[in-house]
Amino acid sequence: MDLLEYQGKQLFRAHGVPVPDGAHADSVDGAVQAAEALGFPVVIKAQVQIGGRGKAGGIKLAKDRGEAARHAGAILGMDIRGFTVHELYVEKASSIAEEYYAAIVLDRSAKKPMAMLSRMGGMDVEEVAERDPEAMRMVHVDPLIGFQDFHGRRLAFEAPIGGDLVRPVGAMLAKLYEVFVREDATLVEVNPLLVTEGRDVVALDAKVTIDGNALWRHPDLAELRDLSAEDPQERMAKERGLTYVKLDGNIGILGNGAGLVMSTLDVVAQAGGRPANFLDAGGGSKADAITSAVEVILSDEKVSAVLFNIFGGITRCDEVARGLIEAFRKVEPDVPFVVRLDGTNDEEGRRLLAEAELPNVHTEATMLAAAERVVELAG
Amino acid sequence: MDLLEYQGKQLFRAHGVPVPDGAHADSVDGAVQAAEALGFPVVIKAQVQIGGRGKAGGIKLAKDRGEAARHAGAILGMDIRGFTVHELYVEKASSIAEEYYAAIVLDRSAKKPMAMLSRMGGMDVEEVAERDPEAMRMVHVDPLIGFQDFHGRRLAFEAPIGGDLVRPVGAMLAKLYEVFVREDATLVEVNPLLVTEGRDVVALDAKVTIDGNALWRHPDLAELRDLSAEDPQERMAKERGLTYVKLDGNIGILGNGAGLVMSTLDVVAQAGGRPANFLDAGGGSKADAITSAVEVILSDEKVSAVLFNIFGGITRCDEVARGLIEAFRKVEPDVPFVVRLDGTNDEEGRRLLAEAELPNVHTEATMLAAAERVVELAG
Amino acid sequence: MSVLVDHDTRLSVAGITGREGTFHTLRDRDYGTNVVSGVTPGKGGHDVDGIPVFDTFHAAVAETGANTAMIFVPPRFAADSILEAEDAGISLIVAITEGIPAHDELRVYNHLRRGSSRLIGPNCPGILSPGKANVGIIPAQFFKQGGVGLVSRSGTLTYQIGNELAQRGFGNSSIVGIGGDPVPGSSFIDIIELFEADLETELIVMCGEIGGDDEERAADYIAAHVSKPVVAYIAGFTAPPGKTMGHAGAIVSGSRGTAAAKAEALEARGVRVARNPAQVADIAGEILGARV
Amino acid sequence: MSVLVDHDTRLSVAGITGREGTFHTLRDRDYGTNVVSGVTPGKGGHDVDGIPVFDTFHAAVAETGANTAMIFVPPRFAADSILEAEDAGISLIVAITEGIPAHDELRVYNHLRRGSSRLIGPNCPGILSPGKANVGIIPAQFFKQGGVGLVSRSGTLTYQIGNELAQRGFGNSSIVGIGGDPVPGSSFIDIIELFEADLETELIVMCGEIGGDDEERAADYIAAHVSKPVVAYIAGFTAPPGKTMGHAGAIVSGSRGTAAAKAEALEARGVRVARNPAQVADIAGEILGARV
Repeated sequence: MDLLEYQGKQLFRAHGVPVPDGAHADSVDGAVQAAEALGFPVVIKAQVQIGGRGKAGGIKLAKDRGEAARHAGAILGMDIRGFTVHELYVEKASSIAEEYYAAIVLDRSAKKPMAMLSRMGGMDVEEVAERDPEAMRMVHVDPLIGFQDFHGRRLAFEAPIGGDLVRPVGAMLAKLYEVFVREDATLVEVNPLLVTEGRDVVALDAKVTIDGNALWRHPDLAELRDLSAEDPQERMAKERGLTYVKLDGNIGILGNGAGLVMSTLDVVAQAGGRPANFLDAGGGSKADAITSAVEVILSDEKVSAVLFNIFGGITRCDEVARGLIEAFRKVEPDVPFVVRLDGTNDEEGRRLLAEAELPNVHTEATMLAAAERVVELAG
Repeated sequence: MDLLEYQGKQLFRAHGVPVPDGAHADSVDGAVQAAEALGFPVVIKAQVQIGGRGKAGGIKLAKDRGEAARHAGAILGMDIRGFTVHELYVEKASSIAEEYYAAIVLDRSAKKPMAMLSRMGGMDVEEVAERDPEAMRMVHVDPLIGFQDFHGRRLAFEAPIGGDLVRPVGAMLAKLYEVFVREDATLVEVNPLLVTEGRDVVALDAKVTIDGNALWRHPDLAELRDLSAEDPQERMAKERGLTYVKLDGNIGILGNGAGLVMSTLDVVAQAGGRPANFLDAGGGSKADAITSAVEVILSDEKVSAVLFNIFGGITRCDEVARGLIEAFRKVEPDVPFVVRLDGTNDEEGRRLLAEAELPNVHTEATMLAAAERVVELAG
Repeated sequence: MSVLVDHDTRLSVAGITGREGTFHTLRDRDYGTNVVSGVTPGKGGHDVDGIPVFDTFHAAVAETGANTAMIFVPPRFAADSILEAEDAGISLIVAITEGIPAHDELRVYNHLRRGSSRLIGPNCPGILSPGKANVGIIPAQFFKQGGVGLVSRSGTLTYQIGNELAQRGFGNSSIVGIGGDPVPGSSFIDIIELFEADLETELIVMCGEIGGDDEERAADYIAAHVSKPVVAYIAGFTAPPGKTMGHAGAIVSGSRGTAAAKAEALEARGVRVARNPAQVADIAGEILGARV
Repeated sequence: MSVLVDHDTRLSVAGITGREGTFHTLRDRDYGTNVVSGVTPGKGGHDVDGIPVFDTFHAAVAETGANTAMIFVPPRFAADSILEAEDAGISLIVAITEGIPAHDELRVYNHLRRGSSRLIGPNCPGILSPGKANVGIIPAQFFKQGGVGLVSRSGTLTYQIGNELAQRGFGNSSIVGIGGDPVPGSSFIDIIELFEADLETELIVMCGEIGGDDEERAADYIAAHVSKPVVAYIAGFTAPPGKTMGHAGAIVSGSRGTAAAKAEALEARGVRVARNPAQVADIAGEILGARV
């Protein structure tokens, strides 16, 4: 779950990470009022869950009331890399002496948190890291002992940054690590980490990703879930407990289990098809989950054929067949379905399907044959 | 540093450990006012840094104003095992269904914190533990992973306590562990841990020992240091950075380093002497530390002879000699001194002493000879 | 032979009294697994179809000699249950539970790694040694005893591949689902090491997917330490890249983590990589000789 | 031979630029110890009488090949410095600092125990291998090379005993001060194990004191694993019992921890216990034969 900048900065404040004063707004009037309360100059920032806001024109300096209103009006409703701007953050402008990059991330490879620091902050840090890997300093933290002062000192001395900044930057890294652990984050990123002309160290941006599996520990964060940022079909799937991802093609794909679904996508692509979406009904899918899944898949208008690929382990194929039959009764699809049922109770499932005589449903015995058939039918 | 009950309960409250309502008082009037604010019946409790208050009559139930005044008056000024009562804690009386014992302690042997629980709470828990070791349940906690729910469940099920109490007692143990770690305690003990007739679980007593080496992390606790509870000579020594312990005999002992001082005590005892006190001037003692040490030792009137046993490693014997000479100038002692100087710069030290011709100062070459001599001189 | 679970397995199940826990425990027992006990706090003294239930793993170990734990409790209690099993001295812990917070997994992983207990999962289907023991939720009916050691990050894909192998006549020494979570208790390398040492295993199949670099690391390990033939399958060549907000992920992983990078790393070290599940069985047939 | 420190020692000193740190570092170097670097954050690039100073242990290791660290920083920074040395891959860490909080020591101990670095101290005088290297504050002038391995919880008492031995003509293979803190990094057992394996050591002297049960545990270890003669001395037979407030301490330790209990445990397992420092040398003379 990606937090918006202003939400991340709320967490930062709660854990003592220094951030500039600022206020949230969702209208031009609100933004202007916030700006006047903060005092000019301010920066008006689009709040979207994606990087590259600055380049897209989503961050603007306002020196007075008129500029604030003009920028707020321009940014609200703007489309930034597929995300529509519904919210703004109005922040007191900072004097910029230096821009660093800092992050705490879960390193899956080392299975440890990793703290990162670079003197080369700013928008293109990813390229900097590729061009000059030495400029991005990284240290692993043993999660059982936690972030120690020496981790921060080492990053600071190796970056290297000015001697007067070793302590405050180290202290900020320690607090970012605290945010990372206490808030169950999988990413805490500050870019830029700002050194002001007065040599204060502040977090000018906040990118925080919270582990969705841990939201029960953070009821306050769970409430922040901004459903408006999600695709309506993805939202529909999530509400029904299904994993759904929208793609560009015309073949709807349903399977059980992430691995099998990914494999199905690959096989369809190998057969020359282009998936429109995919939906993982999960292990142990029951009939009503299958019915919901069909509804979600068909709500995408681009779908011209559907591939049902089920290998029943915990999932029972007779349950899947019943769900499919019920879905046809409710939705009455007008596109062809290719169904491959294998595994637990597969004979019973295939028998039920045959007896139901669903219109335009084709069964296949193997995954490869099913993929080829659906590509053919999708046209 | 041992906290008084009411100080420990302040920490308990801060960490969410349930305790009865109560208030601190240091006068009869204060106690009566506190009792009336809390509502009768209340318990008036002597605040001393030693166990066995109940048996000594330092804990009394008061059902009304008159009883509160009478008990407060009786307890204030009472001597409990060598500690004079200067402070009271007035606590709302609790209904008692069961009394358990709970503690978190640093187990030096396992080098881990250990959590303890027994159904057999109350004053004689130590005897219970000796008679029926199975009644005292203990689990070690890996300090890097911390107290887990299973630790509390295991203690509760093994104690065993009622099924309805497994959760609240486990939760209390988890909070006591939090006190232990967050407050740098080396002991957190609750005896009794009370189960009320309403099946609430509360800490009826609080014995908390804070690691003196960690007080810089707890400026609030450092302020609690109750010097009035310390022996005036021990306080004098502490103020001068020396370790001083008062004993029952008549030979004053000064050495450098805890091990050597303990060894000196043993050797004096083997020679038939009885130490009046001992003072560890520490490693690297300088002249002024030695002067202070002599002043502290001689402030004890029972001292009829002094043994100076120095093996100079970091400590330089010439510095020790200078300190002793200066001390004699300032204090003019009227008891004999036996001095054994060995180690770094010992020849120079012995030369300085000889030249100073201090009255009634006897030098010996070995620890054993020095011990025998001082026993002889002390009479 | 086989790895991890067999006739010596003495299984105790945390969450045995839950609906899913009871269902799969009895299913595992029906398969022949020696299920000696279960653990549900507060249900000590009860039984589940004759299987005694204890309040703690410590009691389950003391009373029933359990050496293997299966974790079936809800995600918010799972880390505690795993740590309890480890504290009680259980040497193999199989965590089926899905949805455990990543930070819980980090703590559990780094704690267990420094001790002597092995964790499989979480979020995995468990371990099946056909004909000997089934610890988890793998549908055993598709698999028979044989020489292919199968290790996989995915559940249903494992069944799919096992089934393809079975249809060509290949059985399995053991099937180990290591789970698809960001911080699994055991990696491909851990299991491949066991298969390499297992006398019954003639060929190792590893079934990976996008994300992380476990497959890449396994490729290096195989090149250096594995004498037996290894066939790999990687799912997710056409999976869309995740929408990642920050830069850190990309900086950390670089181009690692894609299916293509994984397949390339494996092939560069001489591991044959199948393009679909059926091809795994084709390649196994080429290596071992057709069995049907 | 000797244990822990010798001609292969490459020492880096945390806190080298402090008054005490500088004094003892130069003293150790004068003795012949190979002091390769020091660490003081913010003083990187400076030197102390020609010894280069770095900002981090990582840099000190990378630039000067340090394999041993001496910790001389104030107590509130000591745990961090020890952990830094360990993280930098230093295999022997000698912590002189006195007054480190017990909870810091607990975390450090339990962390290091599971890795490969060894910690001596804190609150200890260090290690001297006469004629080879001195890492710490032991006054080397009292000791010469020889066959007695000496391990002690106390500083000055060690010098006293070493001096008694020297006066009878006995030298030392190594003198190891393990420190008197509640949670020392290394125990008697750890060091006795080294002396048992050390070819130069003919006899082991252990110097204990009241508190804890390290001596009792050592007694069991010696009986089971040590072939060389061991002489013990325990200080504190007449020390007053500490004023303990709660019951937990007494319940935990029972009658353990007194000097009498320690001496009894050692003698019950065949270890001779001297009653005063001079007797240590007497007994050593009986065992090894008089040297003077």
